[in-house]
Amino acid sequence: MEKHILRLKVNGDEYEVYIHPKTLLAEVIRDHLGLTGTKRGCDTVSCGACTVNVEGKSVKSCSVLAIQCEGLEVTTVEGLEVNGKLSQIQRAFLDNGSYQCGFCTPGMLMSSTAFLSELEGKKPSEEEIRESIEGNVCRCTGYNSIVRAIDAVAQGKYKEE
Amino acid sequence: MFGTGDKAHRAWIESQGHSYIELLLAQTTEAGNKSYEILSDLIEKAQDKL
Amino acid sequence: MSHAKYSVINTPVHNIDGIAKVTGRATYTFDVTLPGMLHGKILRSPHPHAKIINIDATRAMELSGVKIVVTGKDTLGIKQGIWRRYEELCDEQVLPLEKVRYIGEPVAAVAAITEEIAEAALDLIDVEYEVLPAVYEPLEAIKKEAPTIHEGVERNVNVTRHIEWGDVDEAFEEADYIREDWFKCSGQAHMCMETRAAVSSFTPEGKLTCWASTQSAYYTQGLLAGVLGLREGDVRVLAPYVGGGFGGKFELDAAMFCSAVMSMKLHKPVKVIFTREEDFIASKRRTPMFYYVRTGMKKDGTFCARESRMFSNGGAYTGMGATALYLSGFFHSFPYKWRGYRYDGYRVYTNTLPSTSMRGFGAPQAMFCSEQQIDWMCADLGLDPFEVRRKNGHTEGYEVPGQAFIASCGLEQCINEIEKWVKAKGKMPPNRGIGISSCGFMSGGIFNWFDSPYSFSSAVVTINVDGTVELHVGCQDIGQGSNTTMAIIAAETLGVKMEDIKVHSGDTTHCPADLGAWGSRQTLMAGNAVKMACEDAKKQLLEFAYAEMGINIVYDLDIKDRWVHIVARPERGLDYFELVKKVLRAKDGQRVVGRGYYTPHRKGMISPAYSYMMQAVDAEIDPETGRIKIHEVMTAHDCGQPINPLGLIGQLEGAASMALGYAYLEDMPFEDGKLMNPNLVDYKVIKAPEMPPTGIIEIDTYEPEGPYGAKEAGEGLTNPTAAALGNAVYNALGIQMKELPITPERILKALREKKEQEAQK
Amino acid sequence: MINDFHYLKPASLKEALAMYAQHDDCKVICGGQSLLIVMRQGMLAPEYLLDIKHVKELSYIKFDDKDGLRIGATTTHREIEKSDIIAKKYPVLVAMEQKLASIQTRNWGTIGGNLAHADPAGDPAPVLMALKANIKFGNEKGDNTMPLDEFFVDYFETKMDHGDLVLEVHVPAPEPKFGCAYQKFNLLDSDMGIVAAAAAVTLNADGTCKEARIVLGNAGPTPMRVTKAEDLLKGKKLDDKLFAEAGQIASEEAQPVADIHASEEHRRHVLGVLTKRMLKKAFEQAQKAA
Repeated sequence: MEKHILRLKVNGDEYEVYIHPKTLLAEVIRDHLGLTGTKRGCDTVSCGACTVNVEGKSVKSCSVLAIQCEGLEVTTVEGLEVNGKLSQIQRAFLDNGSYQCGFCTPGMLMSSTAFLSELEGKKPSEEEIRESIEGNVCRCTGYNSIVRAIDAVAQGKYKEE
Repeated sequence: MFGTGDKAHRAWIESQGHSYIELLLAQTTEAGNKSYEILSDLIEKAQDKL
Repeated sequence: MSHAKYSVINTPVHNIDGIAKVTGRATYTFDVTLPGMLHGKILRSPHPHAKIINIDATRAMELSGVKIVVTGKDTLGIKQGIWRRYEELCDEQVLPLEKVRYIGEPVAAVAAITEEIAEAALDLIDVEYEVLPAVYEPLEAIKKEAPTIHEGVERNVNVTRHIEWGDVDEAFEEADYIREDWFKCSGQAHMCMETRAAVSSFTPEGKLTCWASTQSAYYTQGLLAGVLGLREGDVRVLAPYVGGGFGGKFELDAAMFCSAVMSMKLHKPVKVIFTREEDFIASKRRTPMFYYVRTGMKKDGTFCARESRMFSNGGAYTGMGATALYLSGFFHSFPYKWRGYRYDGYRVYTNTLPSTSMRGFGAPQAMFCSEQQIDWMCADLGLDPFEVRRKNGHTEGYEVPGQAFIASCGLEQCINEIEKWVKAKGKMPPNRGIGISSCGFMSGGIFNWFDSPYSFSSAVVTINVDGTVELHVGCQDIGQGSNTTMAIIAAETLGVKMEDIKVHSGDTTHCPADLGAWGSRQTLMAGNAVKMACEDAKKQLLEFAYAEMGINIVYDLDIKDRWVHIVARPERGLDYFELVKKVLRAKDGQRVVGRGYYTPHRKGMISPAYSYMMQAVDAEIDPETGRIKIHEVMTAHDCGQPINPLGLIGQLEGAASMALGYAYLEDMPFEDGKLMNPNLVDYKVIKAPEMPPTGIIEIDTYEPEGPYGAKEAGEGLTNPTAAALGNAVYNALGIQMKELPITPERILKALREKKEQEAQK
Repeated sequence: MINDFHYLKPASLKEALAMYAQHDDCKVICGGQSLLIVMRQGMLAPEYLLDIKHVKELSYIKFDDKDGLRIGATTTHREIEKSDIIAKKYPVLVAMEQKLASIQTRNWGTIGGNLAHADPAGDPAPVLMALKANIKFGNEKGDNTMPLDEFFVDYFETKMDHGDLVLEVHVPAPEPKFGCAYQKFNLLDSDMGIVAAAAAVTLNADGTCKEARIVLGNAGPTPMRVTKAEDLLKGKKLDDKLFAEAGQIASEEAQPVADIHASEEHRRHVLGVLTKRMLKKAFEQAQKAA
């Protein structure tokens, strides 16, 4: 079966990889590009550890064929930090202790980031915040510290002056 | 005391004409503390012999 | 003893590995890639019980890219187990030679140049089995006619444990009311986000390096050395970041063993990662338990006696199950004073996934039975459940006869606080109720079934010329934040700041041996070792400071916030960094090194210290569908002196989510030995929308045995929840839930039975 | 592991239909949120995979007061959920979408893919059927529109033949005095329904029931109407007693299959409860409606 050249932009950088069409986006990110921040925790599109943002929208990269992302812009957890400066949600996770083992954290951060950007300044309800990370399993924290972190950012507590 | 690793006790109880495993299971399948009473009788008898 | 003013302890700090974790830098075994690394896969048994007649790997070896296929015959065939001290409890060959005892048990492993080829090769390994009759339930497995699972083990009884104190029968005679109930507690999957994973690299000089997702690098080192015929010192285990453990990751697993065996044969690195399905069907589980509980009480609510019998489904092998059997029976008496107590626990082999330790270590099951029965008895006698618990609860200075001494205990305050909280909520609307449950837990076990010749915990602290501190600990951070806790204790003890401390852990070559992360032991045991090491180093600094400052020897010196000073005259002193430079010069250039260790002595049979708590669960049930909604969970908690407040809240909330899952969502149903939900679609873990708000009320106590008065926080919090939910359902609908999990269907069934009974009256 | 396949990426609908017709052992992927799981389990291993994710012609949401709502097949769940016009005219669709799996799935998964997959536990079908939706599918020779009621044949099987693509879902303009509600019974908020029920009620000026529609999810091989219960309500003045009766009929008519999550008995029981509740909810909406 023929391989294809895939061009996509990850965290602002242009990449070109040569892949079988069956290759999953998660496999390109982890195995071809070596960006291992993105994790994988299941084979059933259930756990959300592999969540990345495609064109700013969160997707589970284990349920997306990489080749479907031809020419699209992908952001992974490695792309949240800009010149060594952590993003608002990353800092909120630190202050709220929103991680323990840390394995679900990259996916949680990507879901939160997409959700917060879609809010466009609107203040979400707690229920909306909880639903925004519904697709992500965390076995350590019980989610509440993550909800607090998202809320803190949504409330503008991490805005730069 | 019953428990794994008690090979010596096990052998001794068998030598007294009782089934170790039967006593063991009786202790949890029947009410009361029967197996331990049987056991303590055996031990007392043995001590009397000394 | 009074509380000192602390400058670091109990102040909110970022976890020291926080940045690594929120930026994706943290590298887990799952992420490890080595040059020339091969990928391993494991062939697993489709049968619950079968003789292995023959394994033919010819076709698999012919597949291009396949490097090796190994079976039991390629190993030393050593029967291993973590109860190393007891030969008959070492009953598991990770790659069995004669027969398989559960569906999913490894029979062969393959390594290939890609994961895909390795997986394809599995289908090309031909295994000939002779299928044997199988048994799945402990009460079936003890019958005469049941098949023998382990040769020479009569009636499949694996381990038994008898706990008894006082004159039980006499104490029962004093009871005005005796109640008996049977309970059935289900299993539960640890469901760590990082599945079992290992990368092994064996090199011709005879040294093995193994990256492992483990709760104890030292146990993994010892167990691997044992089964591979290597010296412990020739095995290096690395566990920089571990994606969760919860009690399921300190035994030897097939990822570690198979990757190591294949690497030793090939002299190449081999990586084995369990799929989520493998993790479900073949990585052990919380022990399912059948409990018979008989309790005697006086009219006024005074507890007289309890007699309990427990059968646990041990599955195919021992693992940590032997410990869970003991602890379940011990904590089943908690947190109350019994004149007479008798427990007979039986662990029975079956042809199912082995059961083992999981967060709570047998106590959540024990409390589900105990705390519900107590509420029912209170209702039967018209007594106040808070009052009854206060009346019979442990108190400071109490000795559990022949078992344990309680040096610190905040149980009564916990009960009072939760009582206030519940009363403040007032009357509940229909179909909604609040249930309570109290319990206690250990701060590390005084067991050495592993037969370790080392101290239970050790630490080495080294101070560099610039005043920065290298802290080497053997305790394992699996996400619970022990590295941060150790850094806090070190910073507090040395009188420096968090940013001065660098913690090194998860490396058996560079860190001292430590039993690792289980039984809630690290804060107390490793914490004591770290405190001792830092006091040792600090003493060396202060000795020099005395000379340097030329002060009267009656003065006390101390260091706080990098300021070395006279305690009585804080303004008189010198800069910590200056002092360190001078001390190094005085020591002929040697760095200041402090050593610390901890092994409990004269602390009874179980644990050096016990935490206490009471929890209330506010739940609403849809009486037409049986669906449960949890509104709130409130916990009053005595963990001694909190060290890391942010970590403590995280532990509480995490325990609540896991324990609520156990109470009403998570189950592991087997049919003919086959797990029916080995995936995250059918296995239900709580997600954010189901998670209720959780509150915590810290009860201030001081544990003399703990570092700065600290004790367990986190594992014990898993214990009360299932019982509290059961009691909430009882208070809401008047039905008694004797089986876990509390599902909608079981609730509707109980409601129907209740209607029928009322109709008969 | 997913088996290898040839990847077909048409630039237009026309090209897509042509490619599909040319290749026998060919499956269609759009969001692939269901397909890839099945392929990973090895239950499907097509030689060709036709990717219509980026066929823009099929991605649209159009509304007109007379004609009603038209949703293109490759429109994502998230786009439906976020559509203001749908929120205004068919709030039940938005409510349904908000509970469909997770945001990640809704961001990539599409309405056409969901309906073509024909999982009886799928959320959109019961709601759309209650809303009298039609589905348009076609091949290079031409297309075919039918009520969604008739579209599903069996578990994971529809009226579509090889070469057919789902093109559009059409929902008639909302009638006056109309209400529609949907609920699924599950253990976790984001799960598929163990069972589910949608109900729609249209009232006459005199407040009697002009028409009722009851559709059950995961209660048999396909999403199923309960016409017997619908007829019971027609023309009557609705009340709780009737809703309960209708629920009873629904639980009898259903053909649910037991699994580890619920027995057949429990499923029937809950279907009755949901039907009763959704009818009441739809009725109350209809009363309030213009």
